[in-house]
Amino acid sequence: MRVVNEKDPNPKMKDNGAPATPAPGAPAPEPRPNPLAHLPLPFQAVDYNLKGYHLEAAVQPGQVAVAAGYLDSEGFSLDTITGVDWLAQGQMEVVYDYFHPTRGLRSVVRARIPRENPEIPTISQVFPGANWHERETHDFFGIRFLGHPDLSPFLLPEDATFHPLRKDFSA
Amino acid sequence: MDDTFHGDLIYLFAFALAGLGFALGPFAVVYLLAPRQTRQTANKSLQAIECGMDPIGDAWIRYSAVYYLYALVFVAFAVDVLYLIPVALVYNDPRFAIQDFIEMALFVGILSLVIVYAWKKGIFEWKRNPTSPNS
Amino acid sequence: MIVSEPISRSVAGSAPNETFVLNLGPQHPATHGVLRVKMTMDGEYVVRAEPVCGYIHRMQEKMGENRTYAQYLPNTSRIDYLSAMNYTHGLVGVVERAARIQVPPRAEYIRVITSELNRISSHLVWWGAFLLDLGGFTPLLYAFDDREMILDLLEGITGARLTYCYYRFGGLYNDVDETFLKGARRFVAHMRPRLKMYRALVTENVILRKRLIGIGPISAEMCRKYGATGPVIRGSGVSYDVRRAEPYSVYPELDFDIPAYPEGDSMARYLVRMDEMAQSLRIIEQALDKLPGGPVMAEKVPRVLKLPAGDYCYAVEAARGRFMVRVVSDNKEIAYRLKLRTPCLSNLSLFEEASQGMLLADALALLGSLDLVIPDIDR
Amino acid sequence: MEAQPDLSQLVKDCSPIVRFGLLDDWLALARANSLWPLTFGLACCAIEMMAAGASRFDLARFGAEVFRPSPRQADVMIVAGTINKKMAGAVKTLYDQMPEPKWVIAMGNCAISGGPFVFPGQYAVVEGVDKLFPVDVFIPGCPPRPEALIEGILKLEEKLTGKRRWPIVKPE
Repeated sequence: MRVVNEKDPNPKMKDNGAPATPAPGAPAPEPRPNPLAHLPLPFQAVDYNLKGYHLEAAVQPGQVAVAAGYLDSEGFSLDTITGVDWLAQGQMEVVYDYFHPTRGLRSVVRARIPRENPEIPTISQVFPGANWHERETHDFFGIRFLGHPDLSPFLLPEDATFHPLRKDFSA
Repeated sequence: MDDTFHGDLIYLFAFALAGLGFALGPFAVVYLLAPRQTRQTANKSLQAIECGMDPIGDAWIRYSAVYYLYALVFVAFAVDVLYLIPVALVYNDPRFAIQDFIEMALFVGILSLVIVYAWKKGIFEWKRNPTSPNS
Repeated sequence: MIVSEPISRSVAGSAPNETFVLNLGPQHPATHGVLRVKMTMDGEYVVRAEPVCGYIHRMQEKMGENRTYAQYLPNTSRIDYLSAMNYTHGLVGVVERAARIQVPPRAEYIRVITSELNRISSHLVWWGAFLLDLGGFTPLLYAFDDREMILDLLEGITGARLTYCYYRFGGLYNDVDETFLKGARRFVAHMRPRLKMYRALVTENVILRKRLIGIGPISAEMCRKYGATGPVIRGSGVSYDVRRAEPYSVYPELDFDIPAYPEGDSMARYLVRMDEMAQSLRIIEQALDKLPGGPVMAEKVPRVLKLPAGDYCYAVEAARGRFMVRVVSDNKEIAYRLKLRTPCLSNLSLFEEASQGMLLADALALLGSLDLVIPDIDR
Repeated sequence: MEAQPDLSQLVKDCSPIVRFGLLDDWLALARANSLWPLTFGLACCAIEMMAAGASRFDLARFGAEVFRPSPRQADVMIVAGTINKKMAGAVKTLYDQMPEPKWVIAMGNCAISGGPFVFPGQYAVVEGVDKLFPVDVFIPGCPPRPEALIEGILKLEEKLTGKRRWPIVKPE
């Protein structure tokens, strides 16, 4: 199934707090060969010395599991899943970090979901290690991972219903 | 015959009393000297120790028979040692040293057949019951 | 001899044994902290071991969002308090990378020396505690005896025994003195024969080899699927080490190799850590020889650091594996989001799959060989 | 924060029926010299507790090196680390399951008052273990040095026997 590389519907937030992916027009550093060019994912090379990872792809929330499948077949390992609550834009961002145990590559897949009912498909069937990361992100942000085997609180008490890392959380 | 009989009777009675004293004595001392109750915050004082958590499920279930046989091997050797102690007192006649040694070796030999039986039965390897969930 | 098929079938008849749930609970000597594992057992065999975490969750990431980067420095040494230097190096690294601060070479070398000393002291605590799990009490006393030498060295320059807050953005809190340098050389000279003695005392002990060889096999594929790093992945044959994969600080200028064992069992992870201690001694020695002069603090580092908008990562090879700090900043002096990728969470996540069908005692040997620090999991 | 536990029912008198003056002193002396701590290491302070039990600082000199995993065999609960709300139930259970006479040492700032993890809007840390049950000795520090833990145990012995048998080291 080919991931259509159409433009990310929500406008690229360049002004405040947006992930400053180097816009194609900007004086991008010398074009490095994109080692994952053969993957049908919109990977862009990133300045490692500034950002700490080599490749970055902003994908649709629906294609997160597909991206994970491609990276799994490529030999990547899941580093971590980070939730970010962009309260100002009414969006939540889920950032998937991958590292490659043998080739030392670092790639990032990020997806943005609306803040009202934050839902995103799970990747725990591709990477079992993602099970706990997703439970933790659900704990802290309330992002529901569709198809996750057991979304019960991971770090918070069993009966916890609050999501502490949301920007509008008050104890 | 009379007085030695009475003497033995008193001796026996005193010995039984001492035994009883040793058995019930600590209970009395503890009841009098120990603090009456423990301070509690969640009155879980009498709960089974489960690393701070509430035990899950009931302990009265059917678990593997190997535990029972493991305990049996221990009991066999406990009895073995129990008999060896009086034997050492009785068999101390130097004239029959070899014969006593052979008898004891025979006794211990028969009892150590338990190990052979247990080994063959796979008790020491904690063999699982083949019909258990995912053996 | 009619004694052939196992007793359990002939005695137990047809009905299967019921499983019972055992709480390897928060307060347990083998969990080195407050990890709870719900073990569903069939007799002595583990049917399913489900770790339950969160009993020491201390809101490290929430605190990252309400204090400035400098105020957050002490927190980093309380996430994994056994390799506090490496964790502080993570946060300091991400801020220096984002704010493009140039760290003077002397500071970089001292950071490497102190990080490697901290790695050895962490491996010593693991070694003592792991053998405590397997029933040997004496090695703990040897390990803590040697570790006290390291703590004295680090206390001399940082003032703390465990939770150092020694690195600053752009350099160090203060320079090392002569006693530290002489003490470090004396420690390296002292530790090498000790490692040989540990090998004779413990590694070649037949009981330990029987308890560890072939126990808890973890394949490289399982490590990759769960994101395990550090001695766990190096014990499964993949020599992935952040110091080589994503070189940072002055590690490229130092010559050391990454021990890796292909077997993937608890013994392989044990040997990886023992060899790593020897490698760390080599690194310390080289770093002491190459230690340049000059300042230990970059010149004009702004007191209040505002990182340009965007997200930045910095990965560090801590004693237990890959520790990564991901900062999302929005031009303010307080991080918008601070994510801590900790190795123990991923290393523990494969325990459920790796420990199925094992004996309980072997499952504990596997748990000990993963070398977990629980606040590292719960953050 | 859940409702304050009413500590009143906690402090009722558990003293035994029969009390001999001299015997009680001897009992107190015996108990003071064989305080068996419960292995209850939670976080960073646990490592310093292990260091105190190990070869250099050696709690064995004061009879306290026998770390008992089971609460039934422990006299003193050294709370070494942060108590968070998910763990509070387990801590109370362990405290209940310890037989009387029992004492509690709160080791480290986290056990005394939540330590560095207290900030407005914190949702997970119990701010001090004395909110759960009475504490006998507080040892400040983050983490406190092993010498401080030893001083804490000596302070507890002083509380038991009423007099201090070890010299007090004055920081010069």
